[in-house]
Amino acid sequence: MKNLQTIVLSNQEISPGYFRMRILAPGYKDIAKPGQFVMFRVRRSLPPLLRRPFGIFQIGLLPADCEGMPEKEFIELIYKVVGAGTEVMCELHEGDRIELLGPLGRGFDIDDEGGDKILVGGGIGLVPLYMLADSLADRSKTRLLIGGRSREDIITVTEFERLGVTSHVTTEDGSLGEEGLITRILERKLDKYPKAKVYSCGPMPMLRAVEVICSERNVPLQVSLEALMACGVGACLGCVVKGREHSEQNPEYLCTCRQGPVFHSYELDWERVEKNIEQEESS
Amino acid sequence: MKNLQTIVLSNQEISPGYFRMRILAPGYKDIAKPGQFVMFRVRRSLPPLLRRPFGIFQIGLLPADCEGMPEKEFIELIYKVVGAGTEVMCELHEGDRIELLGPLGRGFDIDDEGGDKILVGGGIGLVPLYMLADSLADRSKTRLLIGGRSREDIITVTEFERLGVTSHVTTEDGSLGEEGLITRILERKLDKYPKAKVYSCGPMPMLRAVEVICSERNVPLQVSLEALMACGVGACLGCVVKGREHSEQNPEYLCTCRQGPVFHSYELDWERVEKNIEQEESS
Amino acid sequence: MSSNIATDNKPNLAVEFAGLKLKTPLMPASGTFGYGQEFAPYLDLNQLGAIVTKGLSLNPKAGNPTPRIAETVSGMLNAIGLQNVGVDAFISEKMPFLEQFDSPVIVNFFGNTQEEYGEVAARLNDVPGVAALEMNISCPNVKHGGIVFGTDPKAAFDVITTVRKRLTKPLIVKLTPNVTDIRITARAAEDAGADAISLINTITGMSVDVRTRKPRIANVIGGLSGPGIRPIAVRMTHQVVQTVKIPVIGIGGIMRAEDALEFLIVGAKAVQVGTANFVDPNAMQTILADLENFCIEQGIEDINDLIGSLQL
Amino acid sequence: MSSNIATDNKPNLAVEFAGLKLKTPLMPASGTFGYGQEFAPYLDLNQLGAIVTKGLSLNPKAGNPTPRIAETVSGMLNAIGLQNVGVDAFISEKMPFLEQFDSPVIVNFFGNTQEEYGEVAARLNDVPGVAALEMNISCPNVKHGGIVFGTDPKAAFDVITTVRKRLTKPLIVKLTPNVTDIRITARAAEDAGADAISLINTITGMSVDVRTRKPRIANVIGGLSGPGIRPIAVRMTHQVVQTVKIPVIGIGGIMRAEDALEFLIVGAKAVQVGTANFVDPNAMQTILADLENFCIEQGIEDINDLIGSLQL
Ligand SMILES: Cc1cc2nc3c(=O)[nH]c(=O)nc-3n(C[C@H](O)[C@H](O)[C@H](O)COP(=O)(O)OP(=O)(O)OC[C@H]3O[C@@H](n4cnc5c(N)ncnc54)[C@H](O)[C@@H]3O)c2cc1C
Ligand SMILES: Cc1cc2nc3c(=O)[nH]c(=O)nc-3n(C[C@H](O)[C@H](O)[C@H](O)COP(=O)(O)OP(=O)(O)OC[C@H]3O[C@@H](n4cnc5c(N)ncnc54)[C@H](O)[C@@H]3O)c2cc1C
Ligand SMILES: Cc1cc2nc3c(=O)[nH]c(=O)nc-3n(C[C@H](O)[C@H](O)[C@H](O)COP(=O)(O)O)c2cc1C
Ligand SMILES: Cc1cc2nc3c(=O)[nH]c(=O)nc-3n(C[C@H](O)[C@H](O)[C@H](O)COP(=O)(O)O)c2cc1C
Ligand code: FES
Ligand code: FES
Repeated sequence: MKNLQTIVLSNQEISPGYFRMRILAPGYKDIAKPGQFVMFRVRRSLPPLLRRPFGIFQIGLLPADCEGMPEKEFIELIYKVVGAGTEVMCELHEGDRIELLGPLGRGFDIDDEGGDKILVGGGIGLVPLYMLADSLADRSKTRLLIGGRSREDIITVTEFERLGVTSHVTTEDGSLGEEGLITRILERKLDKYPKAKVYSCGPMPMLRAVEVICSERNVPLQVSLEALMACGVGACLGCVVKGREHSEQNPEYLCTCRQGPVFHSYELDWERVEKNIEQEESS
Repeated sequence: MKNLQTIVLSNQEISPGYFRMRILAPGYKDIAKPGQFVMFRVRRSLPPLLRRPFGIFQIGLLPADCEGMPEKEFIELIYKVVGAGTEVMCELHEGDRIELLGPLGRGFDIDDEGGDKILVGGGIGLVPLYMLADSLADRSKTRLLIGGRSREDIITVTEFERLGVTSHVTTEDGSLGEEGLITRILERKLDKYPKAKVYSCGPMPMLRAVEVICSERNVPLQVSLEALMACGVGACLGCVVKGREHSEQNPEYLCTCRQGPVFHSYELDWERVEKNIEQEESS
Repeated sequence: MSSNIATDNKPNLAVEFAGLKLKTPLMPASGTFGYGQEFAPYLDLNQLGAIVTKGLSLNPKAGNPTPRIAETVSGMLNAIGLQNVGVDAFISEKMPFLEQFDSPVIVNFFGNTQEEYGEVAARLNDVPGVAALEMNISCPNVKHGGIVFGTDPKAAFDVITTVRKRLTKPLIVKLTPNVTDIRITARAAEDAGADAISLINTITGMSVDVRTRKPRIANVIGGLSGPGIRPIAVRMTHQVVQTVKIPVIGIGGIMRAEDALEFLIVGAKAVQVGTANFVDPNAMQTILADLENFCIEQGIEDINDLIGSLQL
Repeated sequence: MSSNIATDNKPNLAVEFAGLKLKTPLMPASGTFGYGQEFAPYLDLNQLGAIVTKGLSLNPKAGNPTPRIAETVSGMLNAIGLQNVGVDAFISEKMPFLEQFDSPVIVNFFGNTQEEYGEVAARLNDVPGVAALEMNISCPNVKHGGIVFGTDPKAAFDVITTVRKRLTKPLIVKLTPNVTDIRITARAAEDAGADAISLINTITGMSVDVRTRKPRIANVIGGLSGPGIRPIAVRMTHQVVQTVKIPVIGIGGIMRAEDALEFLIVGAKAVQVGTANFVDPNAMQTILADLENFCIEQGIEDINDLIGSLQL
């Protein structure tokens, strides 16, 4: 957990509107856990003012520049251009200086058992699932279900497959994989593997549907939430979601940045979470 | 006079802290006059908010990219890095998009007679004098007197000399040319050429000293002033100087951007101009 | 409210209020557009909803010493000191130019006393080309220890009443944001007979050069404008729209079409663009084009459907 | 005032006022630094002039629905709704951590009624590790129709008087900028027995998502902070310094050392850094280092020579 002044190693458009950025990040390899994120800041004095949160897609090592030098640790982000911040990000080039705060937050709780695992991602929500998949004990028993609006929104699936994960794709317009919502596949898979554990990240309506399916079947679920964040360290209280025990008299607000972004489904007050996020989605 | 969306052709440091920027500027060649300026804007959405005024150093033509294409008109600015705006400017590269408003303001009044001319520049104040020198009828009778703090502040003198102009340099620390202030040379030259016309641009204390010397000797003087500018077109009234006839009852405020930046010495209320600018210098 | 089908026809951008018919809801803010002439080389003045002039006083006014302007983070401070040619010179020298255009001319004015306000209004009332007056009440009342008219609801009410009596043309009262509760001055303006309210004027601010330790503006305190103040201006516009029945014109930090839309959505009938004109003399033309595009993209056939459509 | 020769010795940055001894004039602004703990991984808390905590109320407070924050041009809006753990939980759970550091702890607090203000102050008065209290008067007075204490000089005077009676520790009153004349509330605070004044709190603002036409903050209106408001904060600090005799702490949009210097030069004895902590958890350490460099570069041996050195 520190503020790293570092540089961009590469920054490429991998699908229309989706970019993949590799960043020099010494110190991340040993400490970053699947599901953690970074707060990204474009150079000082440039807008936007606040940092932006991004999940860590992958951590890796590049060979040293020459003998006697250390290997170069890097992290990779994958981001979708949606507003002012990501618009500035996508114009960054190799060598540009940036700042990175992280790794932040609580990642996925991973047990070492090699049972069935189902990862459910919606669009860009697939980002934190890659490190998760990579860290699972028996990847042949891991299924990635990934849904999106259209074929452009389905990214990096082959990389998951290279980990030995089986993937299932749906798109709303049917341009890739099955036409429809990913939750249909989830139901099918849970019929087949009723003891599977589910991990999910994506837009709120999808998460809510996943939660309903899992709680009906008593299947353990962890979700990674998004929230508007100013600080990323638990100080501003801008990113809160209501916990299961929340009430006006006895408030239980959880910081997405600190107690999350990954939550066990049972920690959250889903009625209220959904209501909050509905506001966000539409605002 | 229009707002040109254009690109940087080159941008190089020519002396520590001084940059020379070449900008594609179709339409400038036929209309820009010596002493005019542009309002320069770094790409939209980047700070600073307001444009910055810069004199036009030179206008030129580059060969067309290929047969059938038009030649490329360009202008050159020379600027000193002093604050937020110029700091952003000096990081621009070939191909970066910028906006240029201009050419603006009133340039030098030039008669066609080939008499003696003395151009007096202080530091970066030499910028508008180059196009002026280039446009004078008999350059063998033109002397450039250029003063600066140190050798780094004396720029582009050889280019003036290539125009056939004789140059005289002073620096305050004696690191180049004569040690001392340029006004001493001006007095010497005016002793020798008492009928010369004087044109000057530079920091206010220098301009004021030049004015005193010229008015004592009844020598016609034109000066190019600097002022803080928001609009460059005469709308904000931020850049005013007091005219000779100014009084509280009968205000005569001249816009540096519109009635200037070049003024005949007799148009200005020098006592008041100096007082104003003192405030600016020190603020 | 509006169909979601993008239309090939141009959306209607015309708005009407306080007896004014504007081709578009976009006009310059006083003091940032000179007397119109300065921008004619850059902009088709006939495309504007109205032309709003620099503030005029009874006699010509010299304004403040320099430096008068300073850039701040996403804004600028100014203390021009309301320099202007005076109402008579305006009528004889500037109006002939402005009359060439078919956009209505709104003349901004102010006074140092209640009487002066009344007198300037009366003189402008007789000028044929003037469509409406905008009254700047952010000026110190020299007879009452220099307290700004617009910060004292009673003084505001009185001076607006005086002006109202001498004016048959539509009267827009421009409010100062430097108050505890803008709704109170808005109500005072409505009660005194204003036909419309415009807001906000600049917010008082200060900036110091830390090396010379001097204020960056000779007048020490200046008015802050520009995109940084927009959230304050939107909030006040919202509050005033919710409070008065007369139409409201939104002002403050509008740089792009989206910024103008914030004000329209909270209920402003029109907006004024100030500092953006300095940054880009074409600004209003770009904003106008983007407003039109936004309407087409969102399937809005008439901008009036958008005005006041805030979802609470 | 100060010699122009740069010195190799470190300049003195310590300041003293209202019975507080601060190692440096730099401290976090309430609500932007959590309870200190959140920043410990990034910053040496012992380097700060003081540690200022999130605002506390008598009972735990849930705060507002989300979205609670929105970025604006060079600023942010927040409507956290003063979510906090309550004064008792603070004392038992958070103070033990804070007591480890030798920087004085300043506890920010508020109430919904005059009585609540008094009660919170009384409870904190008995806590040994608390060096001073900072009283946030930008809260609605639920007994008087929700009018914000700090916008009504009489209500401000009364509530500060109540707190003063129950408190022996130094009392800092934090003013709201949402007033016509900040000098009036400053004087009321001084008259009611405040030992120091801090200002400014956030400026109320609003922002609209033009596509959904909804306010970008669930609470509709939020508080604007960040670099865009600095000129307003510097102006108010200047006005208050010129008005009261008690020391003043400047707050608002401080991102860099030069920004802090503006407040010190107009006469603030210390400054608080708010939004900048979000942008960069190291912000205060960088500012501190640059303040020191500035003093060395300018030949200032003691920062107290700089405080109030504005050249008018
Ligand atoms: C823990 C975490 C991990 C994330 N990981 C990724 C990732 O790996 N890849 C990726 O592309 N994005 C990720 N995001 C979302 C990303 O932070 C936002 O897309 C980004 O901040 C938008 O910045 P902007 O300036 O481009 O858009 P803005 O101009 O700030 O916003 C554009 C639109 O997006 C909405 N928006 C912005 N931020 C969020 C948010 N956090 N949640 C919901 N809506 C938002 C705004 O309301 C607005 O409508 C993550 C968010 C969180 C909290
Ligand atoms: C008509 C005209 C022509 C000019 N031509 C040139 C030129 O050819 N080359 C060049 O280097 N500069 C020129 N200048 C000055 C140039 O505009 C400023 O140096 C520039 O705006 C500084 O911008 P900044 O953001 O880097 O500095 P800022 O951060 O804005 O200011 C840094 C410091 O410079 C001072 N300053 C800024 N602008 C001015 C100004 N206009 N007059 C006096 N002091 C100022 C400020 O008060 C401050 O102390 C010209 C100015 C004018 C009015
Ligand atoms: C340089 C300048 C001069 C101004 N002069 C006037 C004026 O004469 N009368 C007036 O009512 N408002 C005046 N204003 C205020 C603007 O009309 C407008 O209310 C304010 O700048 C906020 O809008 P903006 O943020 O779009 O600039 C002036 C503003 C600036 C920046
Ligand atoms: C998210 C957030 C929470 C805040 N909470 C409090 C608070 O609890 N009590 C208080 O007095 N001020 C609070 N403030 C106001 C700040 O302390 C400060 O006065 C204001 O943000 C201006 O400073 P800045 O521009 O440096 O942020 C809060 C500000 C922010 C941005
Ligand atoms: S982002 Fe600030 S508390 Fe979570
Ligand atoms: S710069 Fe605006 S009037 Fe000259």
